[in-house]
Amino acid sequence: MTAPTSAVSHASLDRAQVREIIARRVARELKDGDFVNLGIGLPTEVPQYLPDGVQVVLESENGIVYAGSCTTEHISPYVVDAGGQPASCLVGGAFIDSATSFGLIRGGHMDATVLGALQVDAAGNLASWIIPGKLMPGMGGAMDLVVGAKRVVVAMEHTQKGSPKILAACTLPLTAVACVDLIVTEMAVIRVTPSGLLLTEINPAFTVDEVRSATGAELAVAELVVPML
Amino acid sequence: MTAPTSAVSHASLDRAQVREIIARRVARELKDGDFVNLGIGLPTEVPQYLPDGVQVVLESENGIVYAGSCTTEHISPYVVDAGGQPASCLVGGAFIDSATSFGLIRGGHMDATVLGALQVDAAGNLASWIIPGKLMPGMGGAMDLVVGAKRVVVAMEHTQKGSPKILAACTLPLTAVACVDLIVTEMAVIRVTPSGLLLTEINPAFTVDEVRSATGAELAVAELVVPML
Amino acid sequence: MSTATVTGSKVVSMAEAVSRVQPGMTVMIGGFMGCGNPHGLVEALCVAGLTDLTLIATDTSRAGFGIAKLVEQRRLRKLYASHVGLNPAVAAQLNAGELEVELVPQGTLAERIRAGGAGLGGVLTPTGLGTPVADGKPVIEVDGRRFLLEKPLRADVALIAGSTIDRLGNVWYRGTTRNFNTVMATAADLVIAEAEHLVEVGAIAPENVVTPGVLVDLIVEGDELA
Amino acid sequence: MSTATVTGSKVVSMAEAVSRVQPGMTVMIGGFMGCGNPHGLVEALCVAGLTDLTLIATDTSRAGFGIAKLVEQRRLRKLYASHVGLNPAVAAQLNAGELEVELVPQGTLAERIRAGGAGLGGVLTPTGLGTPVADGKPVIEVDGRRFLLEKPLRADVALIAGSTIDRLGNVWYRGTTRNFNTVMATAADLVIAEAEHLVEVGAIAPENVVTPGVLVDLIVEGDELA
Repeated sequence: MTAPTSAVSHASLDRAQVREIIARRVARELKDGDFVNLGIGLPTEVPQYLPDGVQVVLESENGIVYAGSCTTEHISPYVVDAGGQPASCLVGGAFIDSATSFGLIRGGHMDATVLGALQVDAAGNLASWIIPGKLMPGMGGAMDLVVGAKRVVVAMEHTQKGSPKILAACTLPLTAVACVDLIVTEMAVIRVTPSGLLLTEINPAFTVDEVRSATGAELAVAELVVPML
Repeated sequence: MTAPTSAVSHASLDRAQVREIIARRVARELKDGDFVNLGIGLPTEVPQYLPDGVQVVLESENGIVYAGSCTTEHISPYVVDAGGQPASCLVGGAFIDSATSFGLIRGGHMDATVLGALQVDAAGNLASWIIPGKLMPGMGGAMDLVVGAKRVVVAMEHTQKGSPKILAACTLPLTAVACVDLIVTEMAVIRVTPSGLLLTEINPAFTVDEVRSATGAELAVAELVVPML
Repeated sequence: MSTATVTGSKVVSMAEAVSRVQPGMTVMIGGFMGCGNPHGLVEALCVAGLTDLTLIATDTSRAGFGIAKLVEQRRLRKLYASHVGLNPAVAAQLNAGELEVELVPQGTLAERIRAGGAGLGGVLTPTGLGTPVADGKPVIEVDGRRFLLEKPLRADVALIAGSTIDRLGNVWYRGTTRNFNTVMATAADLVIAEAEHLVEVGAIAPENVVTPGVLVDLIVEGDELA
Repeated sequence: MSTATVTGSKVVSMAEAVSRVQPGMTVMIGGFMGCGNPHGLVEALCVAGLTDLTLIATDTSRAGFGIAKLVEQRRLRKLYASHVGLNPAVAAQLNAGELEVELVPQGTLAERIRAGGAGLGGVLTPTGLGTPVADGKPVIEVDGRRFLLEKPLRADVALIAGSTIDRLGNVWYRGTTRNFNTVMATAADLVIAEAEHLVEVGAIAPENVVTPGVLVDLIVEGDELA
């Protein structure tokens, strides 16, 4: 295992650093040509960290194939992203309707989806859409995305106010069963395997024990744990 | 009942006359604005007999809304009708794909479909696509059309080489169950009612008894039978 | 319930169009977070003061804007939507027992409406299995895989928006405005389309028509967006 | 099985494209009675001499022409189609026990392929109830109405045709050429599109793209039709 390149402690990571660590690592999961849907928030920061020579086709589930960002001077009332924010369609893209869009999503045409989570558990179950009595935004397109995409990557902070979000079993209502392939946090990269969670990469700022104590599920450790940065 | 205007006998009707009688009468079933699919053959002759002020929107199930005919100088390799023959799309029409087309058909958007038949029976069952061991063209779009259209009109010669095509029960494999609303032949107009077949109009060249003897099913006679011509 | 003919005109005033919506009806409204919503028709519906409506829409917009007002003005008895997070009135009325809400995954919502418009008996989807969405719904096994049976959705009236609409009702959509408008145009007894640009017949090439005019019963003229 | 990248090229020779089809594979071919068929790919498939194929196509063309030759040259083990009446070789081989034929209503065929491409578990349709099409298939009751459960169809390879295709695979279809090409482009592991006109990226407005380029893996250049 490579020595830590910087000796940041968890407490010293500010929010922006946490987001960058996660987005930068997720970017390495994507291959040139991948057709990808990125959830609202942190996942939208992934494309800026794509390696040279890697270009992905972004989908916005409300109807853009090859979605792009939007500069102030190009704001149009006709093009929004899945968050309802101004967006664009890159040259070579297409506008599609919602039935067609979710046909692509549900039909296994999406190479990957990256999204946030409230909880993920050892079986790869995902909870991301409701906290009964508190928060009821609705599931939007998330349930279709995690069922349909070939690869589901959860990109989230490892804990929520110190409480583990990775659990032995989700306690919140599920978004889908056994759908998560990979969990990327600011502390570690964890694969969901048939026998449970496997730590394969770690942020050199943390020890395995620190990751374990921030995780609410059994965490097997790969023979070779490499730095995630 | 109005007296016969001409005293033609069945034998004296040539094929063209038979087709014109049927197509002319079917045309009166269509209302201005109706969205209609016409089967191959005789039904395609219906539009030329539409009354003044009545214009219908023709569908061709391979992908034309507001289909038109085709003159020699407009033959294009890009536009065919459901028989694979050169066709056109009128100004104000649209080209659609097969899933969309049959969505319109199955979804009850078609006001009427007019098609030929091998057999129709007293329950409104239709047989039109196969004679086992002899003829296996396939059902094409017929099964969807007769299930989906709001009104199914069978336009056919009353008999096939002297044998009744209107039967107590179809003997050939069905196209659909209880789907036919109206039967128009060169002899008569017959409605399919919950209690069986009802003769409502007659070609003045024939007597009710002649129609009955050319029909292989019980045929009730309306209180007022009017001439179909 | 189509009132249109080939020779007659489908173009009516906003007031006449909205007069076709009655209390207690089920109404679909196209659009996604304000984009592709029939803004003029929604506003006219608010003004009309109808109550007891069932609304089918993918979202309820953001507070104070567009569709959100139908919730805020308590016009709804029941709501089908995939996302209601930006309109706090939904949760408030739900918790107070004043509004029935069925949250539907966005892809399932699109497909249920499409099934309603295409004469299909339902949708067999893996989406929602093992979640609260599956509660009370049949699970059908096909070749060893399990699918939820989701029922078709239809409405009495669909209100859709189009960027360019010709006088026969053919619709072309700019940008992401098509979203749910296309499926909703197939799944209601009466379809009212709001045209940003109303054009003469023939202005849209038949290859580029997205919603065929036969699906549109009435057309109203809306405001230009840009 | 997509081989495409954003930065690489999808355009290949006819021979290279057809070399991706192997004996025993299931192949979908778009088009309707010669219109919108990928004529060059079909011809190349005939020349390649593959056997034991399963073909999914709405018709088998007319004797001696296009797809008909795949039947006449005995390349097929099984055929799914809605209409085979103009190709006598189908009935002959069926009666001789040399070809398995499943006749599928045209609307059901389109919807089964769409389901295969959209991740749906099947199609619930009233079409075919009470006919030989229903033999051996489950009937599902939804709200008191009965529907046939028809299974999704997918293929190893789909051969489609487009009038204008850009180098990313976005397709625009002229006239009635789209027919089954659109659904087939969604329902195969490998999608090969034959372009009548191959154009640069950007030539088709994103609003007028019918088949998005992400669905197309390989592109070949075909002949102009007119």
